[in-house]
Amino acid sequence: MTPEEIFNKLKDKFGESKILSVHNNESAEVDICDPFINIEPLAMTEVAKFLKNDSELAFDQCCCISGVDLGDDLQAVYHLYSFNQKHKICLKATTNRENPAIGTTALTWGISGWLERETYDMFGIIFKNHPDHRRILLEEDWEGYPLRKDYEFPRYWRGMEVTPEEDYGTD
Amino acid sequence: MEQYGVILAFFIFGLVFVVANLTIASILSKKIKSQQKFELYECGEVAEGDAWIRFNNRFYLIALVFLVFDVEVVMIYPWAVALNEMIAEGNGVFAFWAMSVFVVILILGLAYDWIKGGLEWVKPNLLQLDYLKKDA
Amino acid sequence: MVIADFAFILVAAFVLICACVVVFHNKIIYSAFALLFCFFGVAGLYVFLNAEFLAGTQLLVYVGGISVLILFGILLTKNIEDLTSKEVSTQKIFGGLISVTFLGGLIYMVNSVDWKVSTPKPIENSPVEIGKLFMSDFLIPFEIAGVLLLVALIGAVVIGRDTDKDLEV
Amino acid sequence: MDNIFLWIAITLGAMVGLVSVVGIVSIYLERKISAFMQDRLGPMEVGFGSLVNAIAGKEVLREGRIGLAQSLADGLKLLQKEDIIPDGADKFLFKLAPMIVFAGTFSTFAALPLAEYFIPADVNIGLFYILAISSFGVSGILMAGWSSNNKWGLLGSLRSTAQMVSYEIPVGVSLVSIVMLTGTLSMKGIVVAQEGWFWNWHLFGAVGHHGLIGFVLLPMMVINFIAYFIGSLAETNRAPFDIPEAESELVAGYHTEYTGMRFAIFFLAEYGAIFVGNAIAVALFLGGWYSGIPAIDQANIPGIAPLVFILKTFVLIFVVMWIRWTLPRLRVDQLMTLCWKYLIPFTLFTFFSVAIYKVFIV
Amino acid sequence: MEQIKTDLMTINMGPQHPSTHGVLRLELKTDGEIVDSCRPYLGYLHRCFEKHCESLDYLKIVPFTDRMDYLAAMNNNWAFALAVEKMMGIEVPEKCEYLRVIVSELNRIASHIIAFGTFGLDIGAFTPFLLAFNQRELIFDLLEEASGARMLYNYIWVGGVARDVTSEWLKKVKGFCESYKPVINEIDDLLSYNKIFVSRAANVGIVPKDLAIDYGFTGPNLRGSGIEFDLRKDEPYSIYDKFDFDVPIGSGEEGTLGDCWDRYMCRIRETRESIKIIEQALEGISLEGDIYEAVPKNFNKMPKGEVYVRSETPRGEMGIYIVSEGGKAPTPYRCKVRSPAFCALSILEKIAKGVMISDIIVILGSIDIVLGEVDR
Repeated sequence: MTPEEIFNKLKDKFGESKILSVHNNESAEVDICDPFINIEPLAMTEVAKFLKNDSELAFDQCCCISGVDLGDDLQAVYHLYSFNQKHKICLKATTNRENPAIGTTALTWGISGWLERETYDMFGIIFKNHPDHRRILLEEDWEGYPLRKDYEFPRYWRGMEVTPEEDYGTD
Repeated sequence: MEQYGVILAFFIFGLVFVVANLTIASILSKKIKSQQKFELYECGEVAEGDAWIRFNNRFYLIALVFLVFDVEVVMIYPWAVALNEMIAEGNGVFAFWAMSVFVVILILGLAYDWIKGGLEWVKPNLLQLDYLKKDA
Repeated sequence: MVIADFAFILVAAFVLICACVVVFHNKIIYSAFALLFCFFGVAGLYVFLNAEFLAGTQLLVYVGGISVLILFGILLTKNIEDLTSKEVSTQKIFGGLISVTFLGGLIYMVNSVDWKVSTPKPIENSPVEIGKLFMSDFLIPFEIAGVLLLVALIGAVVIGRDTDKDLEV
Repeated sequence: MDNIFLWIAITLGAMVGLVSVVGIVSIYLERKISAFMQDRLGPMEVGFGSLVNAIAGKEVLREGRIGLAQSLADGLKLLQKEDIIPDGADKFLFKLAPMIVFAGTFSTFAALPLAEYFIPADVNIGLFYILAISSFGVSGILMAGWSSNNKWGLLGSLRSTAQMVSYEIPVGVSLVSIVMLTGTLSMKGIVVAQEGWFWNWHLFGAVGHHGLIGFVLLPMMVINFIAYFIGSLAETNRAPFDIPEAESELVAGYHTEYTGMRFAIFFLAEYGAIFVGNAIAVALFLGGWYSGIPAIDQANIPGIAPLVFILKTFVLIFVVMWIRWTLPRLRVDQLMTLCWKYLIPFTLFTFFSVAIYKVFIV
Repeated sequence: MEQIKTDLMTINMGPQHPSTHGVLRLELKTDGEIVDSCRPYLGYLHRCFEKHCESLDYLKIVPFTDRMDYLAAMNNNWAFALAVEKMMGIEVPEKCEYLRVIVSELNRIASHIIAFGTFGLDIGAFTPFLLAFNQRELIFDLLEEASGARMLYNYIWVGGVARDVTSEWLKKVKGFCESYKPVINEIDDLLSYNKIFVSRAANVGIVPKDLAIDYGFTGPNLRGSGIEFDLRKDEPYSIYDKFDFDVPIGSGEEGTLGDCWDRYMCRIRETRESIKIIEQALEGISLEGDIYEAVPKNFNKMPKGEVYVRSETPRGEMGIYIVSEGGKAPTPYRCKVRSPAFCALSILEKIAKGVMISDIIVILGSIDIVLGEVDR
């Protein structure tokens, strides 16, 4: 199915308040871009469930979840693939920086659990109703979310020097 | 008797040998104190929980079954040693049947254990783990 | 045979010390290991009685089997490292009385019996004799032992089946 | 009276020498054999010359070309290692365990029939004695694993104990057949029964006892031999039965926490146990000190007996190593299955066959 | 009869453990030998690759990609290069494409050798591991001659490759292909169909098809579960459509579909297919032409936008997601790597419950993780 068809199908099901817009290569204001659909962040859980279980869509694998720091907002980008239908789609959920929250997809795709944990770890996006919402790569007591653009490298962590003095504050 | 004296000497020497070696080693070796050295090895992490816990009773059952067969082996040995003489005395056939009864009784026990799964190690059925069940 | 006597004293002392550890040590795991050594020493005592085969049996069954069973049994108990045998203070006087009575009785018995000291010729090849006795005088006990072992085997399975029901294959 | 002390001194000396040589040679062989099987060279650098230089504090030159002194150098290294006892361990039992393990193994050397007139303790229950005393080492292993308060150690020692006690049964039963044939438990008596040509060896049936008809027992004895060999592999925790110290699972099993010389003692005891296990197989199945060809036996060439015996044992040790570097490791439940469901029924079958042969055929 | 209760023992497996294939920590709760729960802890090798990328030129990122999956550095280079090339619309010269195919298939073999070699090692088979390692050395010699490095090559650049090769080198590659075939047969004899090995690996760690997809299995792991999916075949990138090769899939021939043996066997068979591809590439390649032709001098022409490119590395599908702000910034705004081993490892929690400690090792070995790539 083409991205438009997926978009229309989703819009019929969930309505415009949850499925915001679709972008194609041509229609985008950027030079190059995979087609993607914007989703209302808290609706992610139900949309994901539908995407997986609908026999025409049948997106059975979540390839990748990437967080992006857009400056004012934080975004989670979902790349989905269907082994059954051999088609793929990209979903984007944009949430605000102060109180970032997106509905989890961990109950839909097994792999999402870890990918969302990684996104949380790096961007601090909270995934609502995630069954095991912990940091994954960094220590539990690490402060801040390193991949945010305004992240400041700590000088010390647990008494250990983690940023050399000459690098500190220069970035 | 003297022969057993030799064995005792061997046993005691075995202990002495270890002590002597350790003494030599303690003279030759360097000692560098460091607290971390004396921590238990648990793959580089601080040990969690205790090793001294209530352990799975499967080991106990293996030992129990072993003990039964151990006693059996112990009882077969004198019979086997005496077999030649018993045959010479003309008791061979009787001895054979007497021992057969004894061993067959135990083989029955083994068979019972076998059928009832007493010889199985605690082994999960890897084909029917929880996550596989819902598909079946 | 001064040396033999010396060796006997050595072994006997070893057994006694181990036995004392079994009784008096606070840690149950030490008691278990001491019991193992006690069995080992008893095997030595059998040798002094010219019962070599019995000594071997003692080693094989008691040291290699029963001790291991006891140790496994202890590993099944909780918190072995701080499990200590408690003194039962309420029974002190009564217990002491009983022990003293028993001790007195034993001393009286030992003294009153007219011990016959005889030195029968040691059996040359004890396993053969034991084997023959199994097949003649002690045939019935021998077979009954077989049945007993069967019962033990079945018992082991019954225990095993009950405890890992959830892991039943 | 002097006589017995002299005898003890001689035999003790010889056996200590033997156990050390066996340890050093086996470790060297293990390295070289594994290396050649794996398409590499193994130890190449350390020769005796470089070892001497190292001890004398001179510059160490690469003098060895086949690494002959590698095991010795390792021994020296281990002697200088710091002895670490972890804080959490039960210190008394921790120290006692290697002694028990080594003394248990070393005691079995007392009944090794190296030659007709060189058995340190030629007791009339020799075979039974070796079986019995080797079960003593089990407790040492359990002690080592438990006292180090390490989970890998405890798991390893529990596995090891369960494995060793289980495999005592097939080992014991498989040897009964030979006792039935020879009618003695004395190691000397069993070996003497195999005098002469190699077809008199028990591996080939009972030819030495009853002439040609003894060949009937050939399959039984081969089964017995294999069962014993597998059993002895398992009792000495060798691959493919090395689950107690499976380095990929349990790190090092019951001796995880042991360092330096204490660790070396375990190692030495292990190689000693391998030697004894295979020596029993040689004595019982492969004619002991008899070379199999009467012309080159001790009657004609004095002093050859121990050499023949040790050589045969090392051939079997080679097979043990060969197996180790060829086969993967079994899992603990498969190990128990092999013991209880294959070896024990098979050995009971051979036991009955030999008994029927003894009672009804000859 | 009341059940005799046993305590759960908490064991840390790793980070310093021989079989966790790097610094992975598993917290096991076991009842005797049976694992009750298994919780992986990652991050011991975390270097924040993605943060680094944001301050580096595209060409300077390439050496960092080496260090992700250090066993298959070529394939990582290539995955990144593909993403940047798609973004900039670069046409890579055909010679470079051929060279890329040859070196990354060689690297794929080297990586699979580690995978099945250490898998055998985990089960206790030492010898096949070293026999296979000899072949890996030969591959390293070849790659060293081509790139100048033995492990971290920095060879596949955006738009081309770093160094040219000679026709002698191609002959040597040909020679390697010949010498490799008997070795893999020997490993089959020694290990793959060994009864003990089969009984250890077959029917262990079964991952059925749906679970494999659900938990993001890709590459040999996915194919081991019986799904015929290979990006080189299904979404051919570069010049893979020119080659004739099979996609081996697990069939449950020794046990159940999707068990550890299937995954292991997939890798063994894949190396044979890689040899096929290399042989075809050696025939097709011509040494004419400039390898630096399409390498961009600078990244001023970088368009604004984003791409997500998948490519098949030995561990599965490596996806590179790059967001660029356009020509004004020569560094990626965001670079995310979808690491196949990270995704595959996530299944461990699910399938570990109820197996034995020994099986955990086997399962971990069979999904073939590289911690450098899991943690990045």
